[in-house]
Amino acid sequence: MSNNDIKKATRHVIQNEGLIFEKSSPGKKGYRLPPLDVPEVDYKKALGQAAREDLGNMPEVSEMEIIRHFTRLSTWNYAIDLGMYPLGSCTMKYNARVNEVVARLGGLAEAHPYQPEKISQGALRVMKTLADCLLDITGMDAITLQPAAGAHGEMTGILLMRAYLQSKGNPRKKILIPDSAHGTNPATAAICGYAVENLKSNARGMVDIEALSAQMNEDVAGLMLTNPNTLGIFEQEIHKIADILHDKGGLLYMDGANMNALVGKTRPGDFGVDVMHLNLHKTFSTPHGGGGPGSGPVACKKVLEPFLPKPVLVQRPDGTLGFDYNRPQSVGRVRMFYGNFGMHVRALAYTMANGPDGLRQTTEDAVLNANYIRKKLEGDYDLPYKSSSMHEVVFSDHRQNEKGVKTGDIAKRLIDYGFHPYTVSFPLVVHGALMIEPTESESLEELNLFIDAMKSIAREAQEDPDLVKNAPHSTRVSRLDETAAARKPVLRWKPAQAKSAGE
Amino acid sequence: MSNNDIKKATRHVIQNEGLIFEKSSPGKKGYRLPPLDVPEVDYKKALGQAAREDLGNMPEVSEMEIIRHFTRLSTWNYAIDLGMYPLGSCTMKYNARVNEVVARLGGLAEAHPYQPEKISQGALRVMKTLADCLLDITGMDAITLQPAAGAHGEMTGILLMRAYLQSKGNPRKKILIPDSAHGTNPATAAICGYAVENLKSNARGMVDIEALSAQMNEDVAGLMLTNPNTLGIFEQEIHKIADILHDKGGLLYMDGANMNALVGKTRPGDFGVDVMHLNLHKTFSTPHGGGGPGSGPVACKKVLEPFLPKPVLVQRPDGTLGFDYNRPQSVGRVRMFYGNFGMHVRALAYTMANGPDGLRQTTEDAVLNANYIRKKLEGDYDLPYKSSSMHEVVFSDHRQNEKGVKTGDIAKRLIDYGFHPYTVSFPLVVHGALMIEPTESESLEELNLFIDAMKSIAREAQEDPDLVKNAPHSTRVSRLDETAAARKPVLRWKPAQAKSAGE
Amino acid sequence: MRYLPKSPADRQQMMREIGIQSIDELFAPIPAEYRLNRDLKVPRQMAESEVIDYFRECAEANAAGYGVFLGAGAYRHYRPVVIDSLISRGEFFTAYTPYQPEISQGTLQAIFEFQTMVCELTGMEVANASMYDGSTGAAEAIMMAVRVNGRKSALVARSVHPEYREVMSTYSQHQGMPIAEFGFRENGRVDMAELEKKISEETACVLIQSPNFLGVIEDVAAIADLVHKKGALLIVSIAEALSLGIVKPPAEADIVSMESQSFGVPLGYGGPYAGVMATKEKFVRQMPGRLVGEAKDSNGKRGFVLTLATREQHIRREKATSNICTNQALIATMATIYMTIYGREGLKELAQQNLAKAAYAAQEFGKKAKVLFQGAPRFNEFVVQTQEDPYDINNRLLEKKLIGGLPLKRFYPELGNAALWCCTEMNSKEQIDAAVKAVGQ
Amino acid sequence: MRYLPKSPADRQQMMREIGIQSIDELFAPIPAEYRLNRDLKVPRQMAESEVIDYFRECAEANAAGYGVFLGAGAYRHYRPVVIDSLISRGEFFTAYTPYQPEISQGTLQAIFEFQTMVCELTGMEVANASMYDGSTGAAEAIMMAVRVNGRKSALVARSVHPEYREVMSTYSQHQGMPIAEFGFRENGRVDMAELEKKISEETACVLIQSPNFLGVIEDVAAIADLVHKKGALLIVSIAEALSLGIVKPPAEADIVSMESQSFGVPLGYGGPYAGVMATKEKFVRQMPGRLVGEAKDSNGKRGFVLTLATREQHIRREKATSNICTNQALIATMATIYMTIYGREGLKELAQQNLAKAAYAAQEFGKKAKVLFQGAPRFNEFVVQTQEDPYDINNRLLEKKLIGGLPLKRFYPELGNAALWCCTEMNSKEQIDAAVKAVGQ
Ligand SMILES: Cc1ncc(COP(=O)(O)O)c(C=O)c1O
Ligand SMILES: Cc1ncc(COP(=O)(O)O)c(C=O)c1O
Repeated sequence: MSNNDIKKATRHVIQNEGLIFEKSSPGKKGYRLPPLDVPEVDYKKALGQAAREDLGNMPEVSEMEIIRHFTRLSTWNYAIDLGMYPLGSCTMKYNARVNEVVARLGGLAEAHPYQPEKISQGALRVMKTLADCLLDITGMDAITLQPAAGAHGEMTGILLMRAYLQSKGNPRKKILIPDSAHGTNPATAAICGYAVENLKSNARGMVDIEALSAQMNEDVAGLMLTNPNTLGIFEQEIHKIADILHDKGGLLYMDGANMNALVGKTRPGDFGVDVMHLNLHKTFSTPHGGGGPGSGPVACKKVLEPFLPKPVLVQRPDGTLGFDYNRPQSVGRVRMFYGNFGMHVRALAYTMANGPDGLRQTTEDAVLNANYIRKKLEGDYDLPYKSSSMHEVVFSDHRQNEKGVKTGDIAKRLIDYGFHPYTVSFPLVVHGALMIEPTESESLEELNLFIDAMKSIAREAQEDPDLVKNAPHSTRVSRLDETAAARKPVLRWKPAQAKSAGE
Repeated sequence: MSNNDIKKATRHVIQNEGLIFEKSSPGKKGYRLPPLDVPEVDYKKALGQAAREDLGNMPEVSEMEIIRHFTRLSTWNYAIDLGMYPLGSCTMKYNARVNEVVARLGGLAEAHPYQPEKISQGALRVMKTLADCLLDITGMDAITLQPAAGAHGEMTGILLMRAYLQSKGNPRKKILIPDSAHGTNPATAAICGYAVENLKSNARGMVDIEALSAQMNEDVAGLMLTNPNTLGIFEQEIHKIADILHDKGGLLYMDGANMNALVGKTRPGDFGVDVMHLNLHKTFSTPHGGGGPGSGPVACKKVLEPFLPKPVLVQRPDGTLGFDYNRPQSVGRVRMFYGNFGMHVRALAYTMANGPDGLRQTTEDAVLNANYIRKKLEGDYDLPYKSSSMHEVVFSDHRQNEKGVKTGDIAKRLIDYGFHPYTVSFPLVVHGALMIEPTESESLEELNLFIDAMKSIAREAQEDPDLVKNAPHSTRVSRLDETAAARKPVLRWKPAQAKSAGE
Repeated sequence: MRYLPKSPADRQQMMREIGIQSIDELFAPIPAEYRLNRDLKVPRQMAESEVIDYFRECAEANAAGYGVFLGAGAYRHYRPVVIDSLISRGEFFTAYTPYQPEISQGTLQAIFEFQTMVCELTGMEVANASMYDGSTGAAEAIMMAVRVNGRKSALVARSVHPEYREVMSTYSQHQGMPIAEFGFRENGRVDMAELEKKISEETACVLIQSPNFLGVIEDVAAIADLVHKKGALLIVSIAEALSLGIVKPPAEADIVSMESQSFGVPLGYGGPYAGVMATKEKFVRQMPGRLVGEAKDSNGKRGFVLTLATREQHIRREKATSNICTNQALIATMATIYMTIYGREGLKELAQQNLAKAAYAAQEFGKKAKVLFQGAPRFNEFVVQTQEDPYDINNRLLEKKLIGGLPLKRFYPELGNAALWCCTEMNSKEQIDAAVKAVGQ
Repeated sequence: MRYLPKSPADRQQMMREIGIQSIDELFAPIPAEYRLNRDLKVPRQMAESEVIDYFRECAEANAAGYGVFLGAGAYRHYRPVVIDSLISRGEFFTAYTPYQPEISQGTLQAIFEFQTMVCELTGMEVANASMYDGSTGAAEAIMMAVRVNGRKSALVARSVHPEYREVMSTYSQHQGMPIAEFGFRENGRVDMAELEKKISEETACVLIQSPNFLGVIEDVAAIADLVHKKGALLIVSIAEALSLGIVKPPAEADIVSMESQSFGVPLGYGGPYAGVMATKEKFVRQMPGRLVGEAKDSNGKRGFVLTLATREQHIRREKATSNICTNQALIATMATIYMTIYGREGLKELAQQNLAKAAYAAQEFGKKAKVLFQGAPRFNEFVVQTQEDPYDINNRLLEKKLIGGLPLKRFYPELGNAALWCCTEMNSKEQIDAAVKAVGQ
């Protein structure tokens, strides 16, 4: 890239690497077992019919090749450790190293889920302490740490609502979901046996109170609301919303994906939310790991507590901690064992490293960063909703469209500038959305580099639109043809492919 | 790089990063201390005159920035983990991860060198076990693990020779050193108070026996020999050499840098060597770490044992291990404490993971790889010495010189092909040397990619010499002007420089 | 706060440029009455060393250094150290879902390799990028089967992990998918007669586990015949993935739902683990979860992308195949590295060691107590029935630093004083002998 | 062997192409009588898990979880976890010496930052890329001083670490550099009178340590005056680098030789550590060891290279400034990360905590025993003289899981029952009180 506007990145020589199967050859070994200290058993005799012939194309490679293979692969990835990751709605913040260290402590990492409770008090204390922290942070009365991710938490939360309404005699039929909602919300409602009714937002990008009152009735179980919503806007009439639902016997579910805008500043439990989930892999900094694992604890008000998934963590009369399996009204289990415990450890470590002051400062910096970006870029990109932004800001590609440049193109061009793109074309209420969430983890230097990049891309979109449309130009692979890939999906390697090796 | 011959590497976008001082601003913190549990002390009162005003330009940055800073820097490095590192004489082999894990076990990593021996038996057992292994591998009688690197081991070894000769009445004046020797050899002799006399090698690249007999006399303390020598050639007349020295009361010192060619196949102690050092950071796979740390144990014959540096590790009558400080004839200490213990741990882990069979196979593969490269490239590059190669092969740039292409140019061009260069212009006996040591850690696939690259560079040297002379073309910085840098050396950042930031 | 890269001056400057005097102006949208005007009740800000001390204490309050005979869906296997050193590279663990393939090829290729290895091991044609775990994966498999053949009800073997069964009913309860169960025989295998009786034209699918929760390997082929005759789909759930090193893959199944924890994933008190779903090519568009596929870039160079997204919630919303979004990618990467390390020969050799340890232990226990479900093949788990209450036995074992088998009363009261024991390569003969001795007392 | 990336078939093919039947043909150059025809006597090839078990046993046979009051050249400070996670990146720890700057900028820039920080802390103008450790660095400093001013003999304070002094004499003995020593006074500082008596026109340099081995901070300025009057160079050796957080830098010195172990380097039973040498710009060409300097590439872009190599052995051979080649680069990188984490404010705050801990401890010990060398400032070490033999006291402390101070008999018999105690941020008040109690018994 000769482009002098690109300050943050340069091209550099990087290793190619084939598929691991293309490096395999019989007799190479990456393992060695200790000698067997019990009599050998002929597995073919022991298993008879059930015995396996061989392991087909499983690889045979040495440890050295394994280290190189995955190290080389890793160098093709972008990561928070390399730079800003402004994915709106994803809260890509710093993943502290100490969290990884404590999560790997033998006594925690090697604990078996069925080991007796009396020798599991340490693990249980971690869960209890985290639960208590999350309850004060959300302002709720009860919580479960069992859900494995946000969507899983949504399902758990909606099941709580359903069980509660059922206990009142009627589970009802519908869930209201704003048009700006994340796809997991409607998908979750469906799994829980509810019809989804769309709720449109008003000109300010918030829930349309009139529409809500009109649509709310005894058939509606409740509303799934994200607050701040996916436009980064705080639902100012939140309590009115809650009242409208409650008046008709419905419940307010809050998708807590955007809690990074609220922690320490306000509590959903105080503004009328009945049940919500948290994404520990967003707000509480547990690493995304290229797509997971996550953790989606669900917190709720007292009335919903009896329905929590079992087992429920309880303090016994003697002060020890344990699990209560005797929960007659429980919605049942949503996952085996107790959830993604390793993520609970990390989230608690994050909370302790911050403390009350750190958590508040974190929220303030996250909102400060988003508003700084908004201020600096509102001259260059169209801002469809003018309501004030919390932790993220959503622009549209309206102006760039004149030259046929779309949000997806701008995103790809950001790659050449050394950044990971923002979230593309979500929320759906904004046509051609650029959804930008910097989080608190970005320095002023990095923010300014991002702003410069966005401004210079805006210029390029006018002066040389094709440069933007054909981006990225700096990566080891150029734009990949996703449509062709979906037409004839190749989802696994087969020996035949072997020729395409080495590249 | 459009160059289609380049199979192993591609260019990819990579992050820029300034100096850490350029990211510093007052009030940013990357640390937090626990509350002090004893009374505060006003250090200015306590230290008076000796109290410090401030810490000048020491950086102030957050943990997030520190992770990014050093992660970004790391992506500018080549490493064994990324690919072949064919540096002749450096034995860049795989650094097993388990070695890093065991070296960090609390009981070893946190042991204080002065903690009582009775609570240090574990560390002492590691040193003893390693010492025993190295003694059998070298065929020697006694050993010290104190030296911190190869050159340090050389000094220790020559001091042993000197002390021994002194005890016989005359330390003598000179050390013979072949013209092919590494620079540390003569530099070491000088530190030990010896004059260096050059010994030229014969047409076969070995010690010239006639010359040796002629130069050997009662003024000569001994010979520092590298075997296999730096041409990768085994000194076949090694025992004649030893006899010539011994007949005149001299001693044979062996630089063990090339032991990777011998382990498990032959033992210096058996072929007449009196004292030698090992480079654990070469033969025994302790990581080079960008230039160190290393470890250079010195093994010797019985006659030299009394002179070993103190303290000496001994087994006490009660079977416990400990240090003997009462060594009247010792040359003294060469380092505080007991040497680079952390490297001892890694070297022992390497030895245990290999065992006798693994160590032999390792040596065989190392020699096999070097000979495979020699065979494949002798048609393309000039081979100044035809004697058979052990673990490394040395070519010259003779043929490429016609077009003005030098070994240094070929080396730089290898970078574009995704490889780290071989060792350039060493040994000095070969004009324009290309010194190539693959080690055992390279797969056939990687070796073939290297051979292809070297062949294609040989072609380029004929067809497009400037392409080679101006290499590398694929790196984030192009060739750096080392001459200018040495003329007006800038060895530290100063605030004034701050403008050059951000790039 | 040491994680925050801002100086007070930075914040001042930014506020100035935004045009505000105080940070609270940015929180004005929050109605005053809901603003929190006190510190959160969480522990005070701690130094890194204090955080570590706290968790060390917790770790020490937990069992450590015990010999463990627990399996039952979570298996203790040796974890080669390269796994953690590789997944600890920031480029893997601090990356997001690979929605931008040009700068995510590392994660994408690793997952493509994961999908391939899962197919090789399970005998299926396609596998997805992971589910939350084996239990939720089993539930999703039933939902998938219902989508595939339009029928509604499901039959689940009682020899399937009890907690998996709980999760399945939680998922299915409100989707109009009644789940019925069928039992097992003397030898621990499913009761074919009962299955035959219960299966009908309404049955969308039959779900079994093999090796099942009682440690017994099912006759998958025979079950498949029966199930397919009735036009239903067979789902095979696998909790101990390592069994596939020597146990014939359930190639006759239509869907395989597997927990891959055994492949280098820490026990971690129950999570995070990674489920995976594999099936036949023809069913792929009904599959839940992410899929990585091969693609070409504009120069025809091979690369990988997330594909068939039209199945997923962010496109299909309420009509999606599942609501899953974030999955267990890093755990799948761990498993990929583990499968690569052991590979074609190692998984077999390791599985053989597990078999041998369990066989030896079962034989020794047999001398002191009753080993149930003889006569059908087993892998590394078996059920021991004792005179004494297994909880009492286990308390005795704890004093010997041994954690005994899982008492089954809670799940199978009819088995009386029975416990499920597991032996892996981590259980030394010494431990096994000590455990047998204690049981015999 | 699991590290070797070759299959038997690979080896066969390679031998074929080379034109040999058996691998032994390649070892033909080794005379038959010297070939080893047996297995080496080393432990049998072990599984990774066995290797780890072996070293775990060794680690457990060592002290662990003790409260440590030892300093004396190796200091126990908290090591932030980011240090190991960063230097564990293969790009740092599996890279070689950065002789090829275009693909080594990471290491080079880190070392350039190290050199800069060392200058900032020590008050010198230039620093090198590292020496083996503080003791060999001190020896090299004397050799450097001799090169600088052509004089031959050296004076070393007896209050310098005894093992440093041993190393200096080992190095100097055959280079015709006689080293004489001079003593210390009541208050532990060097005896200026004796120094004045001993220093002469032959004296190339005077070497002192501050804080010295007895824990006392020297009056560097006064000593420098005296030394410089005689035309000699002053070398200041620093064993406890953290002291520079609050102690005035020895800017009056000509050469500073420092052990940087305190900066995030594990105690590791004595190594690896990293020495560093800093001096005035005008002496740089007499400096031993590697130096990183700024450079420009062909496009004028900033980069870094190894520079002034003409001082070094690979160019100058026997005329080199030193024989050092491999140094302690990775340890220097650790120290760089440590200095970056604590930085301008943290090093000061941390040093203050050390001062406070030691001051409290000294005061408490003072109530039960005699604290020597009062009246001169101290950092985190002090000498306690007791009635009882300190070895007996330490044995008693061991039972309390405390490791007491270093008995000084071996080094300074004249001090009788004296021991050198060290308190850092790692020593809790609780530990200190317990130790004092035991001493008092
Ligand atoms: C607003 C919102 N809701 C729900 C989710 C789903 O959370 P998860 O991916 O953890 O299932 C996300 C995550 O992308 C989100 O941004
Ligand atoms: C042949 C030879 N001798 C001696 C040395 C010096 O060893 P070290 O760098 O460990 O001091 C080397 C290392 O480069 C070498 O190659």
